[in-house]
Amino acid sequence: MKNLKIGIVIFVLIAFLASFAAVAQEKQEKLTLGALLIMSGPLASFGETEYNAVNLAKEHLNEAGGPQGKELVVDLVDSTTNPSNLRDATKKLVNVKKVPAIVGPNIRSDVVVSITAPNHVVTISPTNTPEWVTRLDDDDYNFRTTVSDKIQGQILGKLAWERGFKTASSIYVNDPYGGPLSNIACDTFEELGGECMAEVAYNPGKASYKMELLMASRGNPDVLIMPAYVEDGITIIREAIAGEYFDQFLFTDGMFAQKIADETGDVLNDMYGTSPGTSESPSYNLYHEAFRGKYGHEPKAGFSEQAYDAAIVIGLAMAASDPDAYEEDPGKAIRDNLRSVANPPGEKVTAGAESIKKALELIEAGEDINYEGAAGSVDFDENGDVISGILIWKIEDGKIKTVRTEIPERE
Amino acid sequence: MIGPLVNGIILGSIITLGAIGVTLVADILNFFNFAHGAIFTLGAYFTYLYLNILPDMGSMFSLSFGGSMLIAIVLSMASTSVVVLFFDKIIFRTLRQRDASSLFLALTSLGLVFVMKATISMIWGPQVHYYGSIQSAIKFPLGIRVKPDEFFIVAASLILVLVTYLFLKYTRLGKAMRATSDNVVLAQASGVGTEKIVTWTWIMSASLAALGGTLYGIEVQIRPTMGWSFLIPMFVAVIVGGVGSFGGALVGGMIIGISEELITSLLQDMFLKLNIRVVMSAYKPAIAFVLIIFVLLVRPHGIFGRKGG
Amino acid sequence: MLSYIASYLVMASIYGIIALALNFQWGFSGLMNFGIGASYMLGAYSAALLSSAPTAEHLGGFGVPFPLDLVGAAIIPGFIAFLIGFPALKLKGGPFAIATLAIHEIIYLIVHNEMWLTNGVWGIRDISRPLYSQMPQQYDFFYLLIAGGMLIGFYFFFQKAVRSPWGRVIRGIKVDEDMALMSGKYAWSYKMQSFVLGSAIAGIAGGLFVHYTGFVSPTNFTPLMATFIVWLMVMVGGSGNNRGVLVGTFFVWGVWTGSEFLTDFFPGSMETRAGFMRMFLMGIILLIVIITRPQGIFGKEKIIPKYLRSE
Amino acid sequence: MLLEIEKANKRFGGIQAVRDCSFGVEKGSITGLIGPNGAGKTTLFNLVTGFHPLDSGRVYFKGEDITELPPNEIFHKGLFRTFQIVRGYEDMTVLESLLIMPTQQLGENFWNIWTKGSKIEEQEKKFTKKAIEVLEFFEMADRKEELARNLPGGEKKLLDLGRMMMADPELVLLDEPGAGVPPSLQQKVNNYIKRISDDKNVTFFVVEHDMNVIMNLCDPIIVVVEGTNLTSGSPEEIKSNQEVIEAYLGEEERV
Repeated sequence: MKNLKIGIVIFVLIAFLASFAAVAQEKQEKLTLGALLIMSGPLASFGETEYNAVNLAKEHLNEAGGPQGKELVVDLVDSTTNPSNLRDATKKLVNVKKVPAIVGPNIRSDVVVSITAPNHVVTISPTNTPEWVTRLDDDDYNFRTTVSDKIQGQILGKLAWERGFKTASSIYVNDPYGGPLSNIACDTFEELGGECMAEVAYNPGKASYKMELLMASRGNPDVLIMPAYVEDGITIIREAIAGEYFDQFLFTDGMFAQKIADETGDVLNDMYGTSPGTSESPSYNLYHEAFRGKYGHEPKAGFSEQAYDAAIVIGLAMAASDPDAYEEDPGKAIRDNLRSVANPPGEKVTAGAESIKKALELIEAGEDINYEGAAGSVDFDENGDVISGILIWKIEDGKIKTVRTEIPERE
Repeated sequence: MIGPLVNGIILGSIITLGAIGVTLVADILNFFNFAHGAIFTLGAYFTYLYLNILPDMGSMFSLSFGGSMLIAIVLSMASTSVVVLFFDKIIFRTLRQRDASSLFLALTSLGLVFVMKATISMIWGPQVHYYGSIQSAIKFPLGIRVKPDEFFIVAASLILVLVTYLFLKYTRLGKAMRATSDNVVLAQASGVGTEKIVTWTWIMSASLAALGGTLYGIEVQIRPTMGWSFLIPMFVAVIVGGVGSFGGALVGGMIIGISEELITSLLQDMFLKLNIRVVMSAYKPAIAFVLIIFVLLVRPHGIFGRKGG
Repeated sequence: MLSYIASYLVMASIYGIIALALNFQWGFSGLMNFGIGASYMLGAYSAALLSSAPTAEHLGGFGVPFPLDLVGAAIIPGFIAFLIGFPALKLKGGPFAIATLAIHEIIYLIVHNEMWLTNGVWGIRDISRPLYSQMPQQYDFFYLLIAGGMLIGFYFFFQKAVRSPWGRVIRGIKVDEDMALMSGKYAWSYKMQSFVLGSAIAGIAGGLFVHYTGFVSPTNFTPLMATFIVWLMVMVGGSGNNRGVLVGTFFVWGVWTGSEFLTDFFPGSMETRAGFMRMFLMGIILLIVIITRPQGIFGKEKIIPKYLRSE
Repeated sequence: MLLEIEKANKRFGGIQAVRDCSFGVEKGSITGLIGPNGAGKTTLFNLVTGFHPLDSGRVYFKGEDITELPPNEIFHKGLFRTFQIVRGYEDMTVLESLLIMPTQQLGENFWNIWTKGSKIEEQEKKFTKKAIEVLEFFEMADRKEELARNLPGGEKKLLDLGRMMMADPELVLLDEPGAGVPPSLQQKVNNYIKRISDDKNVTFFVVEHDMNVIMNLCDPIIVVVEGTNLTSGSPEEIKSNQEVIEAYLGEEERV
């Protein structure tokens, strides 16, 4: 009787797992690209926008005939902001869906790379900005299309000074993103002559941030610098305004989403922020045109350009791979061809359907190309990092607008 | 120090609304309802739902909302009660008939938490919602800042607590409910059926939770996880006050609310002076626990606990 | 696919150890410990800090080698459980559960916020993975031997413990503490022993976890992932029945892992909410089990004294 | 006097449950304790066995002050009690609930399980043998693998007595041995109690609500009313005592 029960349970379990696995493995004749993005939690608005961008890239590549003449499909997995879920999601993409390359993750490349790199899966993160990502032991399988936080922090500190503030405080999200960004911004601000009165960490998901505001507002600083995430950031802004703790704010890329203006009324007009990216290149314009054409609106959050670029360079690298080498080890083939399609030398190609079509034709003809992305030139260095600009944005009439781009000097 | 005190009173009155529900269920149905936080959340979301359906009636006085909010609150209390009664019918009644232990019932309610939380997240999404626009605080002397809404929150809580108290004290049903918690035989003698008492226990518990959730939504915001973070303060309020004691829930709720705000800000000041970098507000939930240990060591059955041994 | 199944089995084995520990505390000793996840977390961090290389970022750098740091992963949560036991064991039933849940939250907060100690939300990276460099591709299979072996070991450990006179007293206290007192058994001491032992073994599971993933951060230990799911495993399998709990563990973790694939059936717009579907599924499984089979799939085990059988 | 209670007082909230109560239990006797509902009989048991602390007063066992001791230590002095509602380890088998009783079991120490296996085995065999003998004494040997919860009411009481025999106490406090036992079996239970008292020289102290049971079983009998002892004497004396009759009649009027 007991053995029968065990048998039934195990049988049901295996049937359950097997049926899912069967569904998961049907895509054969197509090339797959994994998307490991945050689709829920405090960063969901970013994940959603980036997923749109990846789909746009897929469309552009497929309209041009697809890499290697095959159709490209995207497998999306919600990474969530929770590292254990992220691990599971990555394992699913790597071991079950067997994707050769992934656009993502949004955060915590360290967790993902320990699974992807040994399995020869390329990861290109559009968003993971911390400095330590550079130093990960990744066998050169990890790349990113966004710049390191160090540069953004400096530009942010400079922006605070330029806007005429003499004193500032920051409330930053207590995680690998917020802390360093706040530190660098404050250091730069003080080097220029300002005074950083307090740096307060906050934990995401809390109901109220009055205590943090109380601490940050001691001594009445001119402005609140917020390396924060959208959902909690809105709460902080609302409480800051309601309690009259602050009326001037400076934001970072984590707050670069239309939602912050929508949820707070017109109090945020004329507030500034920074984000990795460029706004002045032809590639940027072509991308935004295509995005509007497909979705009917501007990207609702930052980093969609970086996500688009990541998907495109993966597609181009697939196309540039030797079919036999690709057959044998697709991840390695993509990794070995990424720099040849993204870096100089070669003929420059930009974002947008027509340009991508041209790029595939050039690859077909055996020409060398150099992809100039929507978020910057996408030239990977030996660590898989890129150097590109920092965008300055502001809120105007309740809408997020880009103002200009600061291009950092190469060190 | 007065700022945190004011915040503490606001928080305390919301905790009290929840704690009364927890104590009623713990006393009459004899288990700790872990799903109470989820009921709290559900109430807030129902209000949000009705607020979007109802026409905007403008705002009253200097509050950030108006008549439609009051109607939405009443509808939300009713809807939440219906949902909770539904769960009682399909789950808790079966268990009662089976004479399940109180720990088993508590565990069941924990399962219910996840079903409810997941359902709320699936319907309304994981993101934060707001009832209305930002409201500026009125400045009082001594640097006190109070939003008009906050007067409403405290007043509404106090009125509902009072109404509940009068109900339990003077109506036949209320007396029967109190009797049930003391002695089942006595309750049967009062002529009110047990199932009726159970039904009304749930209705009162759910309605107060729904109001609490809504008031919290007015004060801060609504999100699927809001109830869970309130669960421990509510339970601690009940244990500190004494399980089954109405006054205990009120006093316990206020003690938790005020001490969380006051102690964290006092300690924060101290650490700032000593130049130690500790983010005290992160440890706010810990205050409730330290309090529970302290009270239980001094008075094992809570401040108003009735059971002698 | 095979290595995916292996990784499923590794995690199920790790959860199986926690489930056995919780089953010992709840199913055999009657302690409604809602803080079992805290012990798991403490064990994970103890192992991580003990074994990690020296760093300026957080405490640690003791460089304790793999099997030895698991001892630390047992001792530290065990000792903390011992300290917590003094106030918490004054409580019974629901209030005990609430107190342990509150302790869980506090320990979570400390791990989450104290950078100097645990590196806070950053988590700890590069935790040594025994023999990883020899077989990066087959690592899941190798680790399955370690984790599965430990699980089997602990299964027999608990089977023997609950059948011993010591376990008999523990079970007796669960049924009726007053009665046990009046049988001359110092109930408090036995409850403390059970609390500490269960916590220590959940800690070992934590240690196994970090050496498998090579990485640990506080978010691995939310109430859902560290406590509730373990309770579900115990309830589904049948509390008070070690074999049932093992089956419950593999079943629940199987559904949890398998339901990851549910997203494939959702249209794009709903995909983002599929995560909640899993949470919903977990809750529903618990409710269905409670209503249809309150004793779990296997139900409580009837323990016949050993020396009777031989006669 | 084997057990002596001296001026015991206990208050619960506003109710004085036990008031200046003093009496003693003679060695070798089967002493009864009767009184109307709510007279404080069970409370007295709880005070004697350390479940509730006394407000004031003293309890002596074999001349030794045991007032402040916890229940488990009182047990080790040789005092055993049963509970009003039989709660005998319901989820355990009959045999196990007997095996739990013996004191000084090596295997009750966690470390010994792993280090002193053979000695524990020896002990277990010894205790199992003793348990079977006890079950045979009660003619229940065929029930040994049954769960205690599945036993009929009368056999549960016998199991209680059996557990007592495993422990070899000097004084046994029986809380309502008649409760939940069908009248037909009551005489059987009483006979066992008498036999144990005679054979093993065990002193019994019995609380009982049912007058018939106690008149049959006990001598002397102590009467408690409203927390204080009214009188004591042989069953015949008690039966004819006017105060006792009034106390019981008064109770009936109230209900």
